Amino acid sequence: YTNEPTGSSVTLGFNVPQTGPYADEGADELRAYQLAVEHLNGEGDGGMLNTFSSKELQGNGILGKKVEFVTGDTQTKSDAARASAKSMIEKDGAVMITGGSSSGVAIAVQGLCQEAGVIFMAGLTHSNDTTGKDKKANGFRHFFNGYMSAAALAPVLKNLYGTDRSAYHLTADYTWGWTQEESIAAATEAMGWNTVNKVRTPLASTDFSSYIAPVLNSGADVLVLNHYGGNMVNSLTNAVQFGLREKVVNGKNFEIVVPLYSRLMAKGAGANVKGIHGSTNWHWSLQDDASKAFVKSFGTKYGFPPSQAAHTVYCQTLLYADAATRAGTFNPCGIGEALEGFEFDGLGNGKTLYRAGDHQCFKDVLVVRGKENPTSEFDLLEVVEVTPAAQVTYPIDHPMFAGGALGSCNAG
Amino acid sequence: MLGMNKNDTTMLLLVAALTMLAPFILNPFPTDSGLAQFNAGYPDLMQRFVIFGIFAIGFNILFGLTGYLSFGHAAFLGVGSYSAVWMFKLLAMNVIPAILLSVVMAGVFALLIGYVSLRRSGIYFSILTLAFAQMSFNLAYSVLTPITNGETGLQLSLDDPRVLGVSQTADGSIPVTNLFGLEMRSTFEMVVGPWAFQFNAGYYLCALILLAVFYLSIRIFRSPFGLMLKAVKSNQQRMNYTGLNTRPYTLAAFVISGMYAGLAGGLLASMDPLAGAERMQWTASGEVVLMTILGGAGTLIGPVLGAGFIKYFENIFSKINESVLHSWFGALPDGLEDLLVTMVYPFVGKGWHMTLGILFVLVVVFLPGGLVEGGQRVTAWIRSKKAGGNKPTSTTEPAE
Amino acid sequence: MDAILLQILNGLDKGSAYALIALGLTLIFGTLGVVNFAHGALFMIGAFCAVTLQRLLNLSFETVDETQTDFLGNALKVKTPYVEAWFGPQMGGAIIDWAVPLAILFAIPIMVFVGYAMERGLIKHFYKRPHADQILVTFGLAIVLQEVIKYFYGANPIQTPAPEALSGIVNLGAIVGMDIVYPVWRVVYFLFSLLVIGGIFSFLQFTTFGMVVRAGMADRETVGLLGINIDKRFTVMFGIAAAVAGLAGVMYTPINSPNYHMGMDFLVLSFVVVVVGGMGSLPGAVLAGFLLGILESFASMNEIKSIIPGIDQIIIYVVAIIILLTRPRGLMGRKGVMED
Amino acid sequence: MGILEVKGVNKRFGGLQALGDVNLSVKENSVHAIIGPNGAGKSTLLNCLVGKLIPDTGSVMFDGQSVLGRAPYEINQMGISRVFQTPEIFGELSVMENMMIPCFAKRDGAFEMNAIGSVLSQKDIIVKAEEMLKDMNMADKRHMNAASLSRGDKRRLEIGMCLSQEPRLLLLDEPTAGMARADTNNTIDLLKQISDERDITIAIIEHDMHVVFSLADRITVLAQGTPLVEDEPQNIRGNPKVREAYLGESG
Amino acid sequence: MNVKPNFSKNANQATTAPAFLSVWDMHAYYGESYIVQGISFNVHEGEILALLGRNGAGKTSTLRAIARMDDPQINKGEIWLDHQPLHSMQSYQASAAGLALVPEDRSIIPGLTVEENLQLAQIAPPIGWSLERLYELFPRLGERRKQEGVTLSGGEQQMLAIARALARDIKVLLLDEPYEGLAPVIVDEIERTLIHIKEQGITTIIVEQNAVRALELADRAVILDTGGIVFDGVASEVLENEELRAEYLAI
Ligand SMILES: Nc1ncnc2c1ncn2[C@@H]1O[C@H](COP(=O)(O)OP(=O)(O)OP(=O)(O)O)[C@@H](O)[C@H]1O
Ligand SMILES: Nc1ncnc2c1ncn2[C@@H]1O[C@H](COP(=O)(O)OP(=O)(O)OP(=O)(O)O)[C@@H](O)[C@H]1O
Ligand SMILES: [Mg+2]
Ligand SMILES: [Mg+2]
Repeated sequence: YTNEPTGSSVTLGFNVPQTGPYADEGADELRAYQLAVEHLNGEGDGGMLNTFSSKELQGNGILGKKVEFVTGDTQTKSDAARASAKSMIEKDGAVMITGGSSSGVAIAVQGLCQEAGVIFMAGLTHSNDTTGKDKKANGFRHFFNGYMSAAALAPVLKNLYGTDRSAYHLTADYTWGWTQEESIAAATEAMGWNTVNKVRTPLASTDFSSYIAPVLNSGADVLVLNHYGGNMVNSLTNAVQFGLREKVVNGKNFEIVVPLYSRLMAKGAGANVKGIHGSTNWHWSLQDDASKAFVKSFGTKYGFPPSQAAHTVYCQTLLYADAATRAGTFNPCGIGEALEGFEFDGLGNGKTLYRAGDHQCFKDVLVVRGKENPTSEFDLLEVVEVTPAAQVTYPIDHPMFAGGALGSCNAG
Repeated sequence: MLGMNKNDTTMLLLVAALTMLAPFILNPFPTDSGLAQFNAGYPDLMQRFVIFGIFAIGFNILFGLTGYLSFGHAAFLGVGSYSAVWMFKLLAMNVIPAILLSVVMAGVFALLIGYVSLRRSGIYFSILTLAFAQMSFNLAYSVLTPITNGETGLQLSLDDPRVLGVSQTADGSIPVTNLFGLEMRSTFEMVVGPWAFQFNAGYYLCALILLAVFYLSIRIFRSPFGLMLKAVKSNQQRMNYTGLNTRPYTLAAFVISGMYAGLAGGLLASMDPLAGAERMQWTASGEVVLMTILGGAGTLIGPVLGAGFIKYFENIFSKINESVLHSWFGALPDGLEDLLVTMVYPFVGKGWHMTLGILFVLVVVFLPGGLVEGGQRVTAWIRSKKAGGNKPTSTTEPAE
Repeated sequence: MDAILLQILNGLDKGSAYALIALGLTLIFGTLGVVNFAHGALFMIGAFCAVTLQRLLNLSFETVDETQTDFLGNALKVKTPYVEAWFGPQMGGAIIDWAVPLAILFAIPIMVFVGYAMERGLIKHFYKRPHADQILVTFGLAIVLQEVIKYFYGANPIQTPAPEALSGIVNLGAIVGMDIVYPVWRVVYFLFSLLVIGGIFSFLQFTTFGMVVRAGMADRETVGLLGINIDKRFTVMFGIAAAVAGLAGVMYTPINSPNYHMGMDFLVLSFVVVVVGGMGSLPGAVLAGFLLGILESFASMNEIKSIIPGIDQIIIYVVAIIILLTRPRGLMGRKGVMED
Repeated sequence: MGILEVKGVNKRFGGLQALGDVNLSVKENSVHAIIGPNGAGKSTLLNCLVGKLIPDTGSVMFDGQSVLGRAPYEINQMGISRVFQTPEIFGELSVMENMMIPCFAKRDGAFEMNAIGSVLSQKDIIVKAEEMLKDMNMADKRHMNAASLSRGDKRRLEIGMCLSQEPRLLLLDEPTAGMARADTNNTIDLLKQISDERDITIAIIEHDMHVVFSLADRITVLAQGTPLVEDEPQNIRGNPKVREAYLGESG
Repeated sequence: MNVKPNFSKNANQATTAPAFLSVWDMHAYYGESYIVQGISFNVHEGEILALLGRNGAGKTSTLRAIARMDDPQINKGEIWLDHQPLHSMQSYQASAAGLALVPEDRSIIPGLTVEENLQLAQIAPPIGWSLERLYELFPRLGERRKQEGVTLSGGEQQMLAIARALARDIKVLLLDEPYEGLAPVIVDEIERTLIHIKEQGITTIIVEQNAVRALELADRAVILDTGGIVFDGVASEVLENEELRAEYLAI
């Protein structure tokens, strides 16, 4: 199979954005990767290795081989990301590629890994397509997705804002935005909300004022921002500037929802996030043993708490190592088999299942809210609800995930 | 030879030697040494070197000869890539039809855009081409998603309705691009002691095409047509009053260089069947401008050098991370090691842009003619060394 | 009706940002003839002047609060800004709150210096070089500046709010009996840009400075023959342009959180605005800024998007193409400037 | 009926009537000089002939065909070639290349996509260009960049470029201005020779009376945009109106 | 033939007055090409010096070097104007020291009106003739004051270039082919002006192809050939010396 490790070490490829708008998220991912490698090689305090339900990993590398890694820059462009991944495979002999901070890149690299015959452990990717129409046998996603965000958020929104609401969507005009918009609209409509309008905003927008202004007179009383990263920071800031939060429409307080939250971005939006709900994959304030262990080793090493992206990629590295150990090989097909249907706990999200049919993880999803009185610069979000995995699980043939096929594993 | 003068023939032979031996030349360091990081002799990067070389050569035919600075050439690269991928999806995995279609489609686009844009000159022309390319990019990213698959980029899938060939192979994978059965990704690896050299089919296809189009560009530069293009750059007014119609000349140059871009796009997709919208973004157009100027606009070989330079930094420097640095300086005392690492780190890995930016500035300040001038200075210096260095430095011959 | 008025207002406001950014660019690009790809970087540096001032004002000392814990479970270190300690929480808080407007004062000398250093150190060698070389050197410079900012401030956007007093909304329609609410800060931005634009206009209109610089760009040699030290004036012009770019950046921070690549985001757009306005024409650049701003706002209206899907993605470019094809030198361009 | 017939041409620049009802007829194979005070409209008239300017009213016929509304390159292809008042040459190209370009235009027409053949293989063009350079006394400067020629040389080069096209009508705007006396005389000889030997009609604008009176068969005096007189050279010299308005005491 | 005069820094021909403008062993280059090859000459206050020579002899280059233009660069040599070292100045400083050049291509600044072109000359001190006075000398310019300078006719541009030099308070006027393109009446007019200027004590160097005319006006003459001086003496001497005239001036 491709890049079978022959020496005393095994090389993993960490492919994250190091330049461009997501560079900070990428940097945080890299930190987590380094931590994971340390832990796998038996250095440091072991982190979540100690809480992980599978006890195969001994701190002696993977299958006795020392873990080494190479890093690359995706630039958040599918082309550059593929070039970087290819160089890891062709030049450095990486057996696994992982990382990324956007769905477009994840899907592009996943396709590449499928063709090249290595495993892809996706980083931060939230589009339904990654494990929907673009799923691949060699690719695995630990992160949640648009549908799951919607499923987790809907009941909370219902409790908070009632069933008689009119929602206005602003959506980043590319695949991820669309799948999230579709998911949220479907979930909120199912509980009785009415969708007033869905407006697509150009990716390159920096000033959303001309999209926000019409919201004022649209009759909507909830604004859903299907934006991520810099787009989210700006659209939220603009929405607050226009006084949407103080508005009363149809006798109800106007509300804003940001379905996908990230703490790093929440920081960019500053005080504007206060009281605004959204969902997230993981948050450092979780109090289970696994999360605490992870925050401790990360925080001690770097001086600040990890982001959800860091958590995800740390888990992905451990899961890969564990699967290889259980399978007794680095062969992607063996590892794929070991991951498919694998159930585990102790990685910070409660009991989790790597579903065999689409390689999507199913686990608890957090609904969070921007904190009113943060005590520190990291303390921006508070968890309001941990939605159990069962509630966000969908059938494998759900129409939002239709099309495409997993195919069969490729070992190169 | 081949209707070229001696200098041009030497240059072509040099380029031929360099491309054919690239797997050796680009892999000078033993695989397990610390410096292996600087090896660039793996298929993907070698392919990129020659493909972007082709792109830049084509760009130079327009810019270097006529002086028309297009800021939207990436659009043609993108069109080429999309055409090729669609060809793989619908027709066959053979690269020949894909490449042909990409050249033709890029040519058609270039004809349309060029016809309109060439009504203006100077900066107005640049902005027109930029506007067209940005429009293509924005649409490809959003509204045209059914054709372009938006952000993710157009990829092959398991259910492509391929007319000649199968949708998926027996083992359930997507078939790979090939040239009459020769798989583009097939690589022969030669291990010599601590060195490993990779010979990749796709790379050699690209390299041969590069040689062909490089030869073509030499011919164009030396042809009456090329002379007319230089004249356009020098004085359009005189051209017109000499009875020459400048529009067809500039348009022909525009279309030719658009087709070069399309060819590059088609080759990119043939090596790795993905066509991303970012290929059309202004930054991509800007990149080829930078490549050409950096190497030396208007020179034959410059653009290829510029392309190699930028791609090298993008792919090699971005991969140097902190632990690599520690392994390099590991032998030094701890304090010194840390100091060196902290000093170097901002310029590699996530800081590779910084190094590139600094080098841009240095090159244009000290080598006004681009890298080619650097090369000339070095050869001149070597020659003067050889000659004993006792020649007077200033030429004192009168002008007449 | 209200919706249309609101979009016009919005367009004016967007346009004022475009006009202000283009104004600085056209001083260098349209007037000095230097294709300045580092202009976006100057805008970005201006914005980061505001961020820096905010950080400086927020410089804090730490006290340990045993009653609370941080994320690792240790006692929480509470930070108190020095200004609050010195001037009392009331006054100190107010100073911090006014960081962005205060940054204007802070930014002007810095930007003038940056412009000066850039021109003396690098650009002055490039007036006579081909535009292509100018592109390469200024692009390289832009990357370096951007990376330096990234190194110190990271890649994420940084929130820099407007002062409390200026961050609410105001009902502009109240006078005419309509309900048109608009953020106060955006109104401030609009007025500010008018002020700067007016100031630059009158400086160049009512002094010979503008004429000399224009002449110097067309023919440096001859201007030198007439006893004028044109280099000095070019430097001054560069300093002014950098200051204008920087001010545009400072004032923009509350509208959108600054990040290190905001300059690149605006770069293409500002070139389009300047060229559509016409090379060498200040009024042209301003007019084009407002025009594109308003059209962009209209294009983002749902009524229009539903007729032509995706129009808001490309409106700027469509308008640019139409204008450049119907008017050979943009809206008000001068003949012979960068036409070859 | 002359080869060039200008009838009732008017041209205004804003408030200025640069050309007012100009009628002019140039006989085939003659040398026709246009003289007149500065700003009389001589260059403007020439611009109207080659398509650089379009007259407000009036007609310009060359060999029975109207030139109005045609692009400059079309007019040139009809057989009108022009030397400018300030030399227009290809500054970045060598003198030899400068000379070859009009030869190509003559041989191949307005556009020829000859992108593969080498310039050096175009023997006929090279021979022709070289001959012309010799005629112009510039053969030793063939490798120089045209931009670094002295001004007199630039002018000679431009004249050579126009001649190499073998035009039927050659328009010269102060061709000998700034030329050394020796070269002026050479140029006069050359122009005489071609107008005699080949079928070239010449219209010349010149302030150097030596040149005008050595060459011209007929002279038109233009003043304030209108023809003052048109006559044989000897009559012009004696015309008191012309002396006063133009020649001055030294004329 | 090389009639280089025996020349030393302080040696002067016939006249006894100290040199006002003095060029000493000046060598100038355009990049690599060596054009002005070590020339020395003196001009006295209030004198008119004619600088003559064939096309490409280096006349323009000499004037440009004295005016401290960017090209050609002086590698070696000194230039002194009224005890000020011009060789260590930039062109704007030389201009402030009282030097003015009327360039051969006139260098009218595009985009500026006639009046602005003149105003530009009066921004930096020292300021010379007032605009009114200049318009009096060249009424044509007064009529065209709002017109863009470069759209003037060739002769009008020449007037503007001369007027622009006079708009500054000058000690030395360098004229590069000032009569070129001017109607004979205007040439007479300018000649009178030059004499008038001379009466006011202004020193002039004039480069002119119409050698006879220049020599009649000038006190002294310098003849250049391929970048070196071949004659330096009294102007009338040249007119009398058949050999010189034939060899270098072809008259
Ligand atoms: N584009 C223009 N706009 C305004 N006026 C113009 C323009 N072009 C020429 N003129 C004016 O028209 C008149 C005629 O100009 P023209 O160049 O034809 O003169 P000319 O006879 O060639 O003079 P000269 O002998 O000095 O070259 C001049 O007064 C000139 O100022
Ligand atoms: N920019 C330049 N670069 C290189 N060589 C130049 C340049 N300008 C002029 N020369 C050369 O310098 C020499 C002298 O030129 P210059 O213009 O001084 O002559 P001139 O005496 O003024 O001639 P003319 O009477 O034709 O104006 C010529 O051989 C010319 O080719
Ligand atoms: Mg004229
Ligand atoms: Mg000269």
